Amino acid sequence: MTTARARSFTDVLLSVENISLSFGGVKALTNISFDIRKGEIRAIIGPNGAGKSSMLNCINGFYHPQEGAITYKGQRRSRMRPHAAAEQGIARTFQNIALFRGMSTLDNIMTGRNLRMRTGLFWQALRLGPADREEIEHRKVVERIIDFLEIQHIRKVPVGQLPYGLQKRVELGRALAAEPELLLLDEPMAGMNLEEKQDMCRFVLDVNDEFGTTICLIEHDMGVVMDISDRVVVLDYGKKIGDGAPDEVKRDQAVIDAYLGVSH
Amino acid sequence: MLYREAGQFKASYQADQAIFPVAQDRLVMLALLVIAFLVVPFVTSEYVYRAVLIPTVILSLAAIGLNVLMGYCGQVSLGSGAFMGVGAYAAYNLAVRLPFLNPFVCILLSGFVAAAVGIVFGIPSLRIKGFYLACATLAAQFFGDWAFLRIKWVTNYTPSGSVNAPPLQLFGWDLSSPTANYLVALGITLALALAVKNIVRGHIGRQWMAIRDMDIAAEIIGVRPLYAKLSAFAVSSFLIGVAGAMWAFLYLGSWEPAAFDINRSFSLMFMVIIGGLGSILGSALGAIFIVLLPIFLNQALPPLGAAVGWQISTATVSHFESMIFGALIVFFLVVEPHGLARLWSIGKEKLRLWPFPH
Amino acid sequence: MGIRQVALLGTAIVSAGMIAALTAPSVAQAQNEQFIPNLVYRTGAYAPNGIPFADGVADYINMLNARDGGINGVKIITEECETGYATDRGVECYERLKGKGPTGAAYFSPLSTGITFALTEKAPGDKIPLITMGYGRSDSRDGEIFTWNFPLLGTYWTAANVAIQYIAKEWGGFDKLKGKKIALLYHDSPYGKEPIAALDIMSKKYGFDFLQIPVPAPGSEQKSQWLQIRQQRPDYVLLWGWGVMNSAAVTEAGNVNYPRDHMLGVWWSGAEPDVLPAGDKAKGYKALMLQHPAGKFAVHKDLEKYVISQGKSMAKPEEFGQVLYNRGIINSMLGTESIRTAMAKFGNKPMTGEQVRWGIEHLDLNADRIKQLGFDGMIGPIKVSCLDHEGARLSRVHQWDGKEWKVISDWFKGDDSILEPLVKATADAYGKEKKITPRDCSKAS
Amino acid sequence: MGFFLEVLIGGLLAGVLYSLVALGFVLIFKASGVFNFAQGAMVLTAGLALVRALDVFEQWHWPFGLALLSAFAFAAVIMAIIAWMVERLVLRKLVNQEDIILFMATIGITFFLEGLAQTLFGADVYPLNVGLPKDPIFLLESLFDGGILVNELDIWAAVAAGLLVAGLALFFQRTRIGRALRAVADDHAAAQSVGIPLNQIWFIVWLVAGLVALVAGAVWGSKLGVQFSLSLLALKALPVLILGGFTSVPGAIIGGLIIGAGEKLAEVFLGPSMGGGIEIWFAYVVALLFLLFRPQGLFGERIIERV
Repeated sequence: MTTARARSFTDVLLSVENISLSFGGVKALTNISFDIRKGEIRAIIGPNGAGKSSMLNCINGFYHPQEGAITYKGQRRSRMRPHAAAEQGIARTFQNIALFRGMSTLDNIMTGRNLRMRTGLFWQALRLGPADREEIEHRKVVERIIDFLEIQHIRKVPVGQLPYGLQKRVELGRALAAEPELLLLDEPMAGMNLEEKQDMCRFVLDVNDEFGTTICLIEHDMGVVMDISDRVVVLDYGKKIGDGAPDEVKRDQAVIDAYLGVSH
Repeated sequence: MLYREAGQFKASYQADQAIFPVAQDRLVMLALLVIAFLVVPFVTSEYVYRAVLIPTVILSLAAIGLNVLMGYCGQVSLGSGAFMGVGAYAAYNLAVRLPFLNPFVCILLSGFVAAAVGIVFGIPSLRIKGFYLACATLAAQFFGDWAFLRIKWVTNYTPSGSVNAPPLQLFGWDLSSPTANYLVALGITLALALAVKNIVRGHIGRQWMAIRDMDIAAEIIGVRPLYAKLSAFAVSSFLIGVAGAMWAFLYLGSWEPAAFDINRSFSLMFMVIIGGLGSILGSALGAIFIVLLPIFLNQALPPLGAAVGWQISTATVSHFESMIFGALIVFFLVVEPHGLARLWSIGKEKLRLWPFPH
Repeated sequence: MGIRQVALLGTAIVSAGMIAALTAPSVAQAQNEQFIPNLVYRTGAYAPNGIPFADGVADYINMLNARDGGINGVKIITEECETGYATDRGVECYERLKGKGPTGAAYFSPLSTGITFALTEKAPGDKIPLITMGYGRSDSRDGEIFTWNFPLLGTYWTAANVAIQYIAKEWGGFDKLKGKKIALLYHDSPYGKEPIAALDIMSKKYGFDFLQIPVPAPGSEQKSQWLQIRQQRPDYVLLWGWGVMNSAAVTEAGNVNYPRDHMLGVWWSGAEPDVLPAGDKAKGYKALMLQHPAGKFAVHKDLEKYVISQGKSMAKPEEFGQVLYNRGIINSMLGTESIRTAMAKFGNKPMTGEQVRWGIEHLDLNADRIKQLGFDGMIGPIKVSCLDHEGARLSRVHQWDGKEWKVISDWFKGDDSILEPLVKATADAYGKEKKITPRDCSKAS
Repeated sequence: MGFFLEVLIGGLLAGVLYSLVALGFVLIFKASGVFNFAQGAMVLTAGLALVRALDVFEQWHWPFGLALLSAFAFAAVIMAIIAWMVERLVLRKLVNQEDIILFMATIGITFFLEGLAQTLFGADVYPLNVGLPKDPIFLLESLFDGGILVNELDIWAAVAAGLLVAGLALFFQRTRIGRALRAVADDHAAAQSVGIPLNQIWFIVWLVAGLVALVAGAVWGSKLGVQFSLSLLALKALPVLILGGFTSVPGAIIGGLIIGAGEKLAEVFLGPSMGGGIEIWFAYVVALLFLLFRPQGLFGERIIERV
């Protein structure tokens, strides 16, 4: 195993300060703070039920923490709807694939361009002039993403009919189509075989390299996490138990305990 | 052998995104258009116009409207009858209160009124989902029934509450003949159907489908549920409203609120489901089916009964009609829940392979 | 073959069948036949009232064919079409049947005010008269504007007027109406709303309070309406219902102990299906008559002989001679006599709609003729003219004694000092809206 | 005040009658997730079967008690046949289809039953007398002028509804089948894995709903006579369902009370100033307003959204 790539980042893109979230008395997250820096690949790890997905849900506005604050691009956010987060440049994929099953691969990814498409109903109805031009222009971008993810052959296939691994890839495509500044990936490699995992790793790294997209990912596979991420946050039972470069985290006793199931 | 798309390559995205990418489909469509506009007017009897063609064409538009909401945006509505009513009464009021407006202008404008009302009744959809929403849309239906009856302004204070369409003219031509009614209805329906097709294959349509397939994910990737749902309600109500206005002006001529009651809502819903959710063509097929079935049963059952020596009374025909109608709906749902549109494409698929079985 | 293929094939076959059924040339018809369509509703919430009427209409025509071989040797053919009391179905029936027979439909009787409204728009273009006996548009008695409508024997405005006359008589004069409260419990449809205009005028003229209480269709649930009546305590309740609404109203009246003999139904609320389901509660309930009572008259002997005993009738034994059955045969009688009248002018052959219209407009049944037809005791004389498409404005009142309807009043005649100006005003307004140039009846032949 | 009480009581009793129809919906939705629009048509069918059989038995001069029992038995058998056919010909073929498809199928069943019932039993109004008293009684006449009018039949209907709910509760809590039904309601897969045949469950639940429809048909039929418009009762029961939640038996009862009282009060006190006839949509609007604050209905289970 190689060690993590030695890169350093300074600009904070998003910072989480003292966040607590609970559902009807059950604490999902307790007093969590960390930051994500521009350009890095940040991983959130932890055992099942550690609150990782809840953390992502807070970041993109789907859950609203009762305490604490999230600052994004220097702006403290108040209560916001998920689409507002999307408008500010946060895109994500989901642990259980959340594609639009009735639509084709192409349409799914085109939906990712949605925020950038502006022509109104009237032109859409006529599909002349601006609407047509806009559609073609965005189609070109999407075709580049399709090429990038090597899914040309399934362009017109309804995603409901695709195998799991490809669906994950389409979902990544949909997130990329929004050209996000911050990309949240919720277990992008869960349930994949080795080959698919390697492909996915490559895509994640390429996205980070080529587009400079900041990535925050949740992953179970420690090997993958250690390979591709710049810094790692470790959660357990809704609390932060570690934060730092992969190598440091790997040696942290609390983290090792959590993963080996030492009783608290 | 006739239906082959091999060898037809697309050189541009425009061509790839065309409505009928296959040449044969374009030909068939063209032929249908020629028949509908140029042949039908010369061979059709008045009865076929009044009982079959005009209702089918108008209800197709209404079904397309409902399909936008149900099939594309995934919001079940049982209030579409009321929205047809809104269109009809809006057109009537425009015609009565602004007598300088041509009736056909009134028909189109009524769509906007219906769209506005649709937006208002669409607001609950932001909080309510599924069957709860379906039941909630019944509120629109019953409120509509009541408003058309009881708010006297709506019917221009006519004592009986029954109102009439204005004489249909355009540039001095009398357009009240069945042929003219049919051509006008067909023209409007086709134009709007094309517009809807354009919308649903553009970004607004993709927003609707995203909401339909997975509303939470849609919102997270930046679709505003407010805008997507309400725009679907608006477009849907616009189409249904225009259809309602045509139903009143071109088909009924004189009507009362009962013409837009809950049975209308149900029959539109049948058209959409039997035709196929999320299919423009399916909406039309569904409309054809639902309009023709009772007429067909009505005419076919008594001779069939007579053939086996059984005198079937009108009541029995009607009860049988209800039974067969119900049974057919169940049968269709069992055989092909995706509707006639899917059967159609399966048929096309077969044709593509024909005469080779595999 | 999978089930899908079966469905595919089935759909294809059925569609082909449908197209064939629609485009197939109509079977060659005998030339000496008069076609009379029969719009009925034998199903749905209004079926209990629709069935006996439809049976009466059909039986009288069958009787004429069996007894006389039709009208002056012209056989009558007829076909029923189920409307379910729904306007759009009615329009479809009209379109389907208007062209049948060698001369097309002789006339239509829609038996629904809603369908009448819709057909009023279409009839002039097709030149087919509408006989709306005791229903339809009240202003359509004005033959100058409504050339093709014939609300024979009485309109709802006539009914409203007669109802008030009857109440006044019961109380001992029109001056007794002052300060009293009369409620109208009505079917919330054009039918139920028709009398409001006339009652409004009379309430101003005679000084009674007029309370309007609508019942949403179909009217099976009237609890809140009757609670209102219990609270408001009107001195009289006029019932303008149809189908299940009537029996529900009578039942609810019993439930709130409203005196049944202070209820007066219109002639569509005064038949056996309206009171029988209410059982004892209906006792004492009164209703207007469209002239005729229940019971068996001379004509019923012929019906019995030529139709019923031959097993050609769909009517159940108890239906024979009921109010609505009798009304059905009167409807057919007026229609066929109009055709006979037309034949006297145009010759003994099938009449066109236009000729039938002339026949209705010149229908003149005096007492002798009515006796001859076997309707003595059922209806009074009727004389239709270009100016007056109603022909007669007479009514009586009958009361349900728990077993049968008993006639309890003399004849009342609609008061034209009230009715005529109202008819004129609304008919003129309609003519203006529709840009109809009124006929000049002094010149009509 | 007396009049207000009278309307309120009348409304509450009417509400109980709506609950009777709503109960059938709830049972089926709870156990199979099917939104059964045909409940109204089932009420009609059951009512017609009951009244026609009763007529025939009385013509045969059977003693009233025996005739009545036999008529109920006959109607119950009809409902069982319907339940069996629905399970065999519809539900079994539509397993795993989307909810909306199943919903449409029940509308198809509605049309079928309406036609079938009227073909078999006729389309007239049939007065039904199951021995329930139908006279009005006046309460507290000393307190209010004219007293408070209460319909005895309505009270018996309320008693019937109460017994029915109690019976259903016992059935669900105490019997093996009842527990199985609850298991299915909670989780189809789990229920199947403990070896309960789903098809049998569906048959039973439709049968129970059919019997509830029979009670509703008997009560409504005694009130109004058995006729086609009984089928339209389904539309009166829907606001009750929205309000009470699709899965809650007590919700159906309490929802019925609220809707019944609300719509009658509105019709009587607001109606006249608005032209009357408002109760139908008023019921829906009341339900809708509740929904806006509690999207899952009064007693429905709370939905936590996840991704």
